[in-house]
Amino acid sequence: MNEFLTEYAFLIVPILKIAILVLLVLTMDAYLTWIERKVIAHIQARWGPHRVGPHGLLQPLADGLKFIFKEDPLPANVDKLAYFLAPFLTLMLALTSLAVIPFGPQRFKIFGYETHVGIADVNISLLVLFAITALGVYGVALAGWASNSKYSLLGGLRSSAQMISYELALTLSVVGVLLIAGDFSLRGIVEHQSGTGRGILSWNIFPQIIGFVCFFIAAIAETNRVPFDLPEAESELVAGFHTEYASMKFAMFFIAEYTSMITVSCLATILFFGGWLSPFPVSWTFTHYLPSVLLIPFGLWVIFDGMRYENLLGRILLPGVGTALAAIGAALIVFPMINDIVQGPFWFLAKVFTFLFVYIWMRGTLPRFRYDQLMSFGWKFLLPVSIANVVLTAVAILIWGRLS
Amino acid sequence: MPILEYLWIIPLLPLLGSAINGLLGSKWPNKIVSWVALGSTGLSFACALEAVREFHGYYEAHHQAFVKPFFDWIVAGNFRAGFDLQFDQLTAVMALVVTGVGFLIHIYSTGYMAHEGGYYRFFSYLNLFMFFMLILVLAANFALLFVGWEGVGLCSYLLIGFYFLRQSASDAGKKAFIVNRIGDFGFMLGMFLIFRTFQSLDFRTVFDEIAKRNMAVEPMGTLGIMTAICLLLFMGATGKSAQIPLYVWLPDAMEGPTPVSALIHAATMVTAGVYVVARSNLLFTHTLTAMYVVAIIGCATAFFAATIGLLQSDIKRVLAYSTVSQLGYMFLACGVGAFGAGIFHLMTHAFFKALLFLSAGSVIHAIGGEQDMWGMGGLASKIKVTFWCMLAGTIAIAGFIPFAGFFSKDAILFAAFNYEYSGKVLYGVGLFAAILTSFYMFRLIWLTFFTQPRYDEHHVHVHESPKNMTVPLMILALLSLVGGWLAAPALWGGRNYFAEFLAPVFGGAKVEGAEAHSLELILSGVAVAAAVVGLIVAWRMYRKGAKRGEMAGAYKVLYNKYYVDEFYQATVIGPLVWLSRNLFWKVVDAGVIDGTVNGIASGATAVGDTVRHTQSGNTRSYAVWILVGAIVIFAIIFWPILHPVLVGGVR
Amino acid sequence: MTAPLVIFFVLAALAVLGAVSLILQRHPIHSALSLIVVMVALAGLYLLMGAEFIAAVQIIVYGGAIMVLFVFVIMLLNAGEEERTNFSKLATYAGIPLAVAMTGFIAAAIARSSGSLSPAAQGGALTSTKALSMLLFNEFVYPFELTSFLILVAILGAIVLAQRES
Amino acid sequence: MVPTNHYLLLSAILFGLGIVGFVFKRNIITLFMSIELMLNAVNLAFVAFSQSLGKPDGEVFVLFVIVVAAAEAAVGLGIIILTARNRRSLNVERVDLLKL
Repeated sequence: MNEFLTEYAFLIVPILKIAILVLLVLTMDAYLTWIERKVIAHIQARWGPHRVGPHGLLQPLADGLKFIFKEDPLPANVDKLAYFLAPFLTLMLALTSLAVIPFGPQRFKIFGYETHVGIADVNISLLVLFAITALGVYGVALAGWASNSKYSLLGGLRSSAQMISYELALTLSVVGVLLIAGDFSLRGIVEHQSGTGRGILSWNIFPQIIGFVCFFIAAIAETNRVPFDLPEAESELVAGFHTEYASMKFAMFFIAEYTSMITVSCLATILFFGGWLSPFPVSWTFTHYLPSVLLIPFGLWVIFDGMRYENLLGRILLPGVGTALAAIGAALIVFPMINDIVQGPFWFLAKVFTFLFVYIWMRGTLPRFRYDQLMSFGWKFLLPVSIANVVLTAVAILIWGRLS
Repeated sequence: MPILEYLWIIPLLPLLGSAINGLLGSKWPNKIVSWVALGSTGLSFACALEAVREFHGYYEAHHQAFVKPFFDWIVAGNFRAGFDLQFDQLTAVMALVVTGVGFLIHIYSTGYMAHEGGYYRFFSYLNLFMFFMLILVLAANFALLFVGWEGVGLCSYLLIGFYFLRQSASDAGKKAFIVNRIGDFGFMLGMFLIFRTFQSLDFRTVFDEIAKRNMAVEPMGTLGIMTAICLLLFMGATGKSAQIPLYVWLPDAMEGPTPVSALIHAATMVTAGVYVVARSNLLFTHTLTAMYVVAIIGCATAFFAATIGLLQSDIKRVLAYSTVSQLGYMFLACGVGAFGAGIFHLMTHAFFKALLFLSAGSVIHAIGGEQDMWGMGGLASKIKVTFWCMLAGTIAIAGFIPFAGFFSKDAILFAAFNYEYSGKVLYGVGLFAAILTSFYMFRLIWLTFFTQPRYDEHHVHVHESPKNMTVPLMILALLSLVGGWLAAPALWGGRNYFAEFLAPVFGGAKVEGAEAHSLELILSGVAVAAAVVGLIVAWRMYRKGAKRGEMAGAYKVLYNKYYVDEFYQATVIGPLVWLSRNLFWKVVDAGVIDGTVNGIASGATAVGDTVRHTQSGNTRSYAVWILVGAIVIFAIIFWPILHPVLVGGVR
Repeated sequence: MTAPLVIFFVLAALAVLGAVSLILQRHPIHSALSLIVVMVALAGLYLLMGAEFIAAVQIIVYGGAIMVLFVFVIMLLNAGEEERTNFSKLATYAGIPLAVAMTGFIAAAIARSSGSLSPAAQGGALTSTKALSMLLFNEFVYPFELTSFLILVAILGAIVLAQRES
Repeated sequence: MVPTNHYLLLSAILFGLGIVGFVFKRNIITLFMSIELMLNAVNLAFVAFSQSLGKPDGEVFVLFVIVVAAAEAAVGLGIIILTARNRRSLNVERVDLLKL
């Protein structure tokens, strides 16, 4: 048994990792919807979902079930191939793009097969990422065209145009970072940001603030999120390119959208905010206890909160979860070795969730662009600015190299 | 500076004058134009004189002609025709005659042409003619000589047709040109033959070759290579120098302005043929046949033209025929081997014939354009200078002692008398021609200057010509008086300076024996007697200014120039025109050439009509065509690689 | 049968299949999709040869830009199934043989000529992106600038062509 | 290791298929796609050569080819749009007036 594992580790380990990652990401997507609804509800002074389970925590499950059991109507004389291909393509690409993202610094051995936190470690991972995002257009375009409906077609056209336009800005805004790091691999970029151990000061956000702004805006546009969600502008196009899609196919688009949100957040984190690096200087060891310091009180609060519910769920589940969290927090203090392992992913997730929150926040806040505004903004403002950023960075690096 | 080293200046000056006048003259007043023309010609005359002086020293040193190649003109294989200029005694004489007489005639023209249109054009042509004529005489090889040869032909065409608005003038120009072409054809063949024989066209090389191979003199009646060459060259000479049978163009050439007739058709161009014969005397002396032919043709022409000249009524035509006949004398001289005498006569003739023409021009100018002698008469008292000058010329040409004509003509007749092949006959005919010459010349004098006027004196106000016309006349009169004295002493046993001067050039030719003075004195006496006879006959017939005689018999034949033009018209021109129209135009041109062209055109149309279907505009077809092309190119490029593969595939 | 060889054959088969279906498909969209498959397969081959940058550019530019443009235009013009007209007799009859001949020629030339070539490397980034860029910006800088000019002209031309004259 | 000939032959095959497509497709856009296919085949050959020779020049050429292809696509598609607008057809066999 064991030698079998060791022999085929190169095959088994990646599969395992992929499985875990996909599972995690899907759950995250599901609960992201919950978080989104909650946050927006609170922004709009509502309660949001709170019937299904405590705080509506089981709402995502219910939605998932609904998606699965819903009827899947096929519109009249659609182009079947494209119609079916589109959602699969979209989801596939969205998930694939996660494959090249490193979540942590450590390298560790399983079955004698050395690996790291993250699926694949390609030395041109950034290029790969962009390549995949570039292909993402087809999903939308095909979906819009295939479903043989005016709304969908317009939505598809719009979104494909929008994606092409903002892809340029997205790519160019990153070039600055590339110039600084001199490396295509995300891992390399992150490690470059660790710098001289001065923590947050050596992150790319400071030299590349313009680049970051451009990147973030372009990223939002790429993911078709508010305020760039014209492809699915309900008021004009019902639901844009996925008007004609229902049940699981619609769910795929849905999941793909949230997955790409996560991907983009990860990318922003890695490129500009030092990935898994802690914002504090390396010399400060006590900050390592931050995770437990956060977890234990949270767990305790969850236990306490569960008391208020009369039903079984509230009595058993929440306290259980709470104790689990508190236990983990305690364990981290007890076993510093585990604590060290956790550090990277902790900071990474923290930053990612911050970005996701910002996403949702913006959706709750900003109105939608008009199409012409969108285009002129993308071509006449974003693109020139990012190009200027590239030039500036290049010149700065040149001068810096001369000085030192 | 030694002008010999820069010999090209002599011809270049007239060319410059021609270019300046031709390109810019149209805007200039006559004065500037004439100054440019005169300046260039006069300078070139001065240069010629200087060149002669220098050549004298040069000859003392080297005892050979001065030849200097300036640049290559044609070089092909072993053929080289360079822009090489030569200067020797013969050239000296010719150059002086051309530039000197030309200069005088230029001066004259400034007066004569003063009121004509196209003043600048006239002088441009005239200078151009000077240029080509100098090239002709200075050339050191046949090729370059031929350039001058054709050039003077061109200028003569241009100047004959100067009044191109007149049908007859342009016709005469064309006639001159075409007749000359016939001669030039022979001349070119001669050149080719020379090159084929001697692998060169340079005079010196050719003549040295003859000496080196010490070629035998081809006896009478045989047609060897030399004979062929010489006859062909002489054919060209007959064309240019208006000998039988190609003399017909010269009388018509009188359509041109009188100075042109004087310069081109009396003094210089028409003597080019004589010059060529004299220049290639080494060739001629190696073939008795050709010499004999030359002599006979010359003699015949001298007589024939003189007879025609008897009854012409147009003053210029009389002179034209006399020119032809005098040229005949020159050829007679060359034919009998007295090249020196021929050149001598050429020179003297240049003087007095130019004089006669200019005087005639002066007369015409005086009575307002009238050329018919039957419309003149009694002018002697009115235009004295012209009269005396013309009289001098007449006496000279008639051959009275001590005028130039006497000495030269006498030398010629004497040489003819001594010629071994039927020399006496030639002499007799020549002598008779001399009588005729004297006759028609005095007839001209009488009809023009004596007898009662036959023109309307109320309308025509006869007036003497201006100075710039009369002065050249006087100079020429003087020349035609003294011009002959160079050879005078030979008569009483002295030295013939002229012959001795030219001896180096005609070394091959025998210098006419100065032994039998008694005989020569007798002959000259006979010649003078002949002139007197002519004078008396003319005086008897025309002193009362007889009416225009009734046309009958021989008289009529003579008056109509033996109907030679009509004869040519019937035998040559008519058939030629008929052939051209019916065969070359209607069949060859319209049928074959146009047919071919149209056929090609229609063929192209047909092909295009079929091919255009490939231009269907269908992209797929285009794609296939591209593919075909690609395959072809591919196959060509990779043939070495593909060949084994394909063959292997086949095997 | 080493792993790279297997990968090569898989990708090659994919590419050929894509090309064939590009020809056989009647609808432009499907042709476009087939072409995209070809391009992705080629990108995989580039990766196999160790030309990572080219592979990425292949997908980003070809797959992400050019083909999107095609699909976009197809959607814009709402192109339907192509009608199988046969107005060009030439193409109908001579097309296949000629194409086969051409391919055969090229194949033959390769078979004969390229025995000297060493087998292509794979995996280990034989030409790093750095070397590529060095070459591009030193030796080929003028062609590079020319291409930028070409792009500019192309943009202008496209605008001029596509705008409705009003 | 994969022999270079494999790559070259593959590129030859793809090129030939491109030719066939170019000759046999009627839709202008598909024609363009066939051209792109040929270009890709050439690119493949380029990369194969540059790899087997160990020089990056070939890859530079590939970059240029891609740029040219992009420009060509831009202009070509513009023309196609115009043609479709004026001729109401994308069939090259119906667009044969050699003018718009």
